[in-house]
Amino acid sequence: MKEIKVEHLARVEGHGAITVEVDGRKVKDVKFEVLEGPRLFETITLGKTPAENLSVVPRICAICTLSHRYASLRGLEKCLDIKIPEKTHWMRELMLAGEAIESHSLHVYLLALPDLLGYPNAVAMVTKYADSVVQGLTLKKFGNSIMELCSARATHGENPIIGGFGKFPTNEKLYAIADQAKTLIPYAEGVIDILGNMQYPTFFEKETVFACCNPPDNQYGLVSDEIILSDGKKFSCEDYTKITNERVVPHSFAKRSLYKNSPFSVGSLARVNNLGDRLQERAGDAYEKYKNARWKKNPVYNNLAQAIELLYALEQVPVYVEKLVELKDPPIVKPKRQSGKGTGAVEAPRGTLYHSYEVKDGRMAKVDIITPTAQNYEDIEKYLRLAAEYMVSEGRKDDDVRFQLEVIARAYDPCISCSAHLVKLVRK
Amino acid sequence: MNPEDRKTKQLPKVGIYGLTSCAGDQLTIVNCEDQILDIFGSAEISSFLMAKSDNTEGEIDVAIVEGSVSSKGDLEMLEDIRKRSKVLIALGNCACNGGPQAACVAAEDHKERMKQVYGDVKWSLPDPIDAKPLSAYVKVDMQITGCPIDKWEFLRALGRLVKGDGPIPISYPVCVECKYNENECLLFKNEMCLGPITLAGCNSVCINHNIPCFGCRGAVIEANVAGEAEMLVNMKHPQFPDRKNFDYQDVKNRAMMYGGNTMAELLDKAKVKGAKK
Amino acid sequence: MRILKLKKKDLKKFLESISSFGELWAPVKKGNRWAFQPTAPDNIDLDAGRTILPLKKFMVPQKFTMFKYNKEGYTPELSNIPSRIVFGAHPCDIAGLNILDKLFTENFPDPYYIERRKKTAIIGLSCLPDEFCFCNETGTDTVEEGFDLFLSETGTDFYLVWIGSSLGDDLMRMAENLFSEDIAFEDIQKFTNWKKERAKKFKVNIDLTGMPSIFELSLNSKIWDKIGERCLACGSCSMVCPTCNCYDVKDTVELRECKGERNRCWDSCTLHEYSLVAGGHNFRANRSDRLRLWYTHKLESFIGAYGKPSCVGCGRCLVTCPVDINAYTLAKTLREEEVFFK
Amino acid sequence: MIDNSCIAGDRSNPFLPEMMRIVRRFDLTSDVRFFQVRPTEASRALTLYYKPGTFMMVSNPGVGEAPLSISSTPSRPGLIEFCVRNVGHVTNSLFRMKENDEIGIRGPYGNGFPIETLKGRDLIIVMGGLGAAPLRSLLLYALDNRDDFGEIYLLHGAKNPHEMLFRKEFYDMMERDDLHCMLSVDKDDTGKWPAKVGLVTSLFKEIKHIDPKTTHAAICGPPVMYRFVLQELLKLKIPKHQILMNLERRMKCGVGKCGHCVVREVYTCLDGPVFSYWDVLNMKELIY
Ligand SMILES: Cc1cc2nc3c(=O)[nH]c(=O)nc-3n(C[C@H](O)[C@H](O)[C@H](O)COP(=O)(O)OP(=O)(O)OC[C@H]3O[C@@H](n4cnc5c(N)ncnc54)[C@H](O)[C@@H]3O)c2cc1C
Ligand code: SF4
Ligand code: SF4
Ligand code: SF4
Repeated sequence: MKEIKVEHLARVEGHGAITVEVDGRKVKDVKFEVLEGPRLFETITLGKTPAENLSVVPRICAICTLSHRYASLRGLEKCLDIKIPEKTHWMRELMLAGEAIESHSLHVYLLALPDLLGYPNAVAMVTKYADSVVQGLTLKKFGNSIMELCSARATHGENPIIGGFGKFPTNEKLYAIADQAKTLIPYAEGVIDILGNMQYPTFFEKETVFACCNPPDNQYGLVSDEIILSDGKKFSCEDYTKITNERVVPHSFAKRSLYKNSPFSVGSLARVNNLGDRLQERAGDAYEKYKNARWKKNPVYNNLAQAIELLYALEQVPVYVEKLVELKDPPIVKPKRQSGKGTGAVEAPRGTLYHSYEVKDGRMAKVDIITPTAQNYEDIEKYLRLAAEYMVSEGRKDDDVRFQLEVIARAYDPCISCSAHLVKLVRK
Repeated sequence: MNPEDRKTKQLPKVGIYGLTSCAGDQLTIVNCEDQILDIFGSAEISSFLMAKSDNTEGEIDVAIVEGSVSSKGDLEMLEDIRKRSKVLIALGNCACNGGPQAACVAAEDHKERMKQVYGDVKWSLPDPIDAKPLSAYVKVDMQITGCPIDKWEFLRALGRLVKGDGPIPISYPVCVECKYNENECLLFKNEMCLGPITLAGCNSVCINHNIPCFGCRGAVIEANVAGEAEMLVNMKHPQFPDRKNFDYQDVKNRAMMYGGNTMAELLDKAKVKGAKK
Repeated sequence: MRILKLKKKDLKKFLESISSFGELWAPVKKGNRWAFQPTAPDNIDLDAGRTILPLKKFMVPQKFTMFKYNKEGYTPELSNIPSRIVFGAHPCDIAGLNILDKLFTENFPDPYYIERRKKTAIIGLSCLPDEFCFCNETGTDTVEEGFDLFLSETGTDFYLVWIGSSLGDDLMRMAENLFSEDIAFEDIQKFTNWKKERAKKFKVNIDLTGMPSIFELSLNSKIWDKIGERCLACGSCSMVCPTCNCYDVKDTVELRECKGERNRCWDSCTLHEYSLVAGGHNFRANRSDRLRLWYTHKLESFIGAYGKPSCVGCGRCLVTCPVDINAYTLAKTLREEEVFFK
Repeated sequence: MIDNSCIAGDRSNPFLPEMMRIVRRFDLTSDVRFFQVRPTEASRALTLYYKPGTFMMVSNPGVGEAPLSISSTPSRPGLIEFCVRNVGHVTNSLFRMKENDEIGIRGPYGNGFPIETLKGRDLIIVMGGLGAAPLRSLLLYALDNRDDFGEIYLLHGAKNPHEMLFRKEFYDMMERDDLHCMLSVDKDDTGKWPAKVGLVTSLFKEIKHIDPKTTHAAICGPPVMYRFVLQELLKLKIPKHQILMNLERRMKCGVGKCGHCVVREVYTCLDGPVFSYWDVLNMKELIY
């Protein structure tokens, strides 16, 4: 018996490892492990104020910081019975678009492209693919600048607060963002073409179930109180446990989810699969151009889905800005009550993120956070197993197996640190 | 400075590592879009798991380590890094102060919290341990704190490091930058601002946006935590009779959220009136 | 000094006609306070109270580059200092500038200060005290110099305008027709009446006579320990003080090349590292020692050297220190031998 | 006032350093290194002038600036000498520099020793540790103008032989008959120390040929040294205003602007670094 091990999964956030136990030409076991220490976020804020909770939970993950913040705000504002004004709403949409641009461009250009083109990292790509690297960096920087504008800094900004924003950006700055977004659209279209025309391996393909938020009014989008599954079922986000019911496995500090006892996927590919028909404008065109049945069974297409969403987000920025510049800066809305329950769901770049809370007398009484990577875990392991079994039976070299498994794991863009913080409902 | 010297000399070897954290500090490095090529050009980045795959783990000049020690695995990795590096730098709040995961240190037993979260599980992974900053286990030569770090502070420090000089540590509180930015003090607007005891370097970004400082950069040197707590909990300001006082527990919660172990100790020493033991 | 009349309704026109000199900066509301900001003549708040930061931010900015350097050596950064008109400077603030003038233009004149001072036109404006002002006690409720123009309220529909410098005269001449010289007897009366009314409005009673001996006598007083315990060493007091001028110097270096900047930024004697020297000895390790330096410098030393305190009575430390340590409470505590800080 | 050509740097911008070249450097002790520098244009070197006891601001571009006492004497123009102890960023970076490297220099600053007043007087120079740096300047100056001074005593103490700055130079001076050169070490762990073993204060009993009324003392050393040396000098009945001490404070500018060296209304950089014991007594915070 021998082990093929990817000890430190590189170019992902946090620490992950893949272990494949092989017996001759048979795969005995495949484990996707989270090596990072547990951070126990859900116990950190118990007994503290909602403001404290809001500040600390985005620290679960640096890349999805604003998704966490948004989900947390939605959860907390339900608890405290706060209805936010329109301008606040559009600012939050804008910040989420910024995060999508940042995260997707980082992943597509700097993490996935080197894999697909056969380079160890993006800097090494510079000699032959300088354009791509520069475009990736430009887009990423643009995403960051939106996040900075909305949340006060690129990572863990504190500007979005319960009931509003500490400070709204000036219209001048908003217009500048909108203008720049328009100029970057060709970049996104370019990378969609690269990814859309690429050949992807087929040997691990298998259908799966996809879940994502179901934005109202038949729109594409990243925020909703309703969850839609590829089997057509819909749930209120308050019933998230019906989809995610988590379990803990001994080899990982991350918790995992099963829907109807089988693994499912969330993320760009899930959204584009479930809601792609709703995409408009150029993102809609790109979707139509590359739409393909294998999207339902091959996770590596996630990168293409991300690129399409990148284009979608770029197109949304001027739309949000148009709305924002018309509206006056509203004051911060004060809580109507100090006790209550509520769950917020948003689509983080990697998939559906739930923050479920109970507040009692102005202090956090229950905190439950379900991250996308936790939901994807079982599916990642499933595809890793399929791929490993095939490659081992074919007698491929260890290095080959290792590389291909890494590519699959990375395609999911697992935010391993975030899954590690994932914790179950604490019932006292 | 001797230009010839630099040409003949090999670039310093730098390794960037992450223990348990949100990876925000490493991400901040990746976020230096305009400087990333300079970073890779000014030093030999021998290891940076988050940004590249061809990593080598030999002797290095400067190790930059993010994250707190939260498992035996973290500890082994840290000890190994320390052994092969000349200078070790703690990067970010987790590495310097333990980070949010250390916020409950004094509150509850770690095993108990693990159970609360995960239920009864026998772990096949390296044992999880209570989150601590790097300095609890190894010698740390310099700290660059923040949650996340400030990109400019990091670049300034790296600029000096690759030329062989130590970074100039910041030694003043957030209030100084808050006044540079000509903000109205939030303490007079009944906000619980930790600016006076928090290490500056963020350009008082929160207060610039009317948000009180949560102390995400940890305690400033010589932080008068007792004085701050006393002010927030008990002090009346004769010039501003409307200024409101806060509950001690809330002040403590906020101070410990990012101040972790360091703040816990300082608070224990401070004997604030109205503090329930 | 030449004194002219300017109709209040002509002020805006005047400011517009001098705009070619430089960008107009004036007090603008910021939350419940004010700050000097670039602004259009329309948006000026003529009743503005003290700004958060005093005029020193124009002459010694919070942070600025002194030199750029490369392999060849240092090049001073003096060329891109902007020309500005600062409107609405109160007398105490101008008095503060006069004190900084002494420091920065005597003995090794500081070219950075001088250049900025030259390029900043100061147009003063009289004001009414609020409950924290005590410039009457420090003798800075009126100023005779340090401004280019000074506009004084008269309680009627015009300002009296003092021309304080040749630059002031130039500015006035850019819209000469707005000014008139015929000042009638009743105008003078109205002006003096207004001044009397103003004098009655001061509320802070702070007695600064004999401060040097009081400080000398209380050098080892326990009061300092009490104050030290209370001070948060946040530095705010000296940042907002019009006459605090301490600074720190830091070099930066670029990643790949041998070039960078030497920068100067405000420092404060209340901060831990202020008197720390290499090797670890700290001449003022305790907050009480540092605060004693602060206040001896404000209320004693300058009196020793120049016959008046370097405190100009603007009241900024009164509204800024979160724990109520300020020139007023300090002077009172030391004088009355009572522990003001319980 | 000294004219522009005499100072390193620029009168119109007192903060502007002038680039100078390191001509020679060698170790005085394990952590103190000796540097000789001169302006990049060699001819300019002869125009520079300074007084013993003054200091210069030394810059390493990109690292920072630090005040350093001048160890050389104006009576031997051409080279400026410094002794640098490796304690922090700037000093550490100086230790990495080699001959022909360039550093920025401006100055001289400070009042220096009142050499005009000292003319015709007896001198007692007491140095310990790095205190040798500024006092060597005075000593060499006095020796070069030997006829201007009366008796000259040099008392130099160190912890042990290899921690004594300029030990060879001073050891050679013991041969001179126009100087009472007394060297002592607290402890001799080499076993080969040719001079005294004992505290520097033990040397005072050998001071004989002076008239306290016309004697000036100059002391510089670690803080602990001052108290005991002052006692000895007072025992010798030297008037307090004739006891001169070289003091140190944190400094960022050297020209009375940055504020760090202020004690009451006194700027250590402008009004010092040389103070009399009488000044010190009147200004309780000057030494601790
Ligand atoms: C008048 C005077 C003469 C001096 N002469 C000598 C000498 O001949 N040889 C020598 O080795 N040292 C001398 N020193 C001390 C020397 O200036 C400090 O050791 C040096 O500034 C340390 O700088 P650094 O950057 O290496 O240390 P860091 O600890 O990195 O200091 C940072 C900065 O703090 C300030 N600073 C720190 N320590 C001191 C200090 N002791 N005095 C003044 N500023 C300080 C400086 O601006 C310095 O750049 C003298 C100091 C003064 C005031
Ligand atoms: S708002 Fe906070 S950081 Fe700013 S001065 Fe007040 S206490 Fe300090
Ligand atoms: S103001 Fe405080 S909470 Fe905000 S970034 Fe700075 S240190 Fe962190
Ligand atoms: S403002 Fe008050 S608390 Fe802050 S440093 Fe000054 S005296 Fe101390």
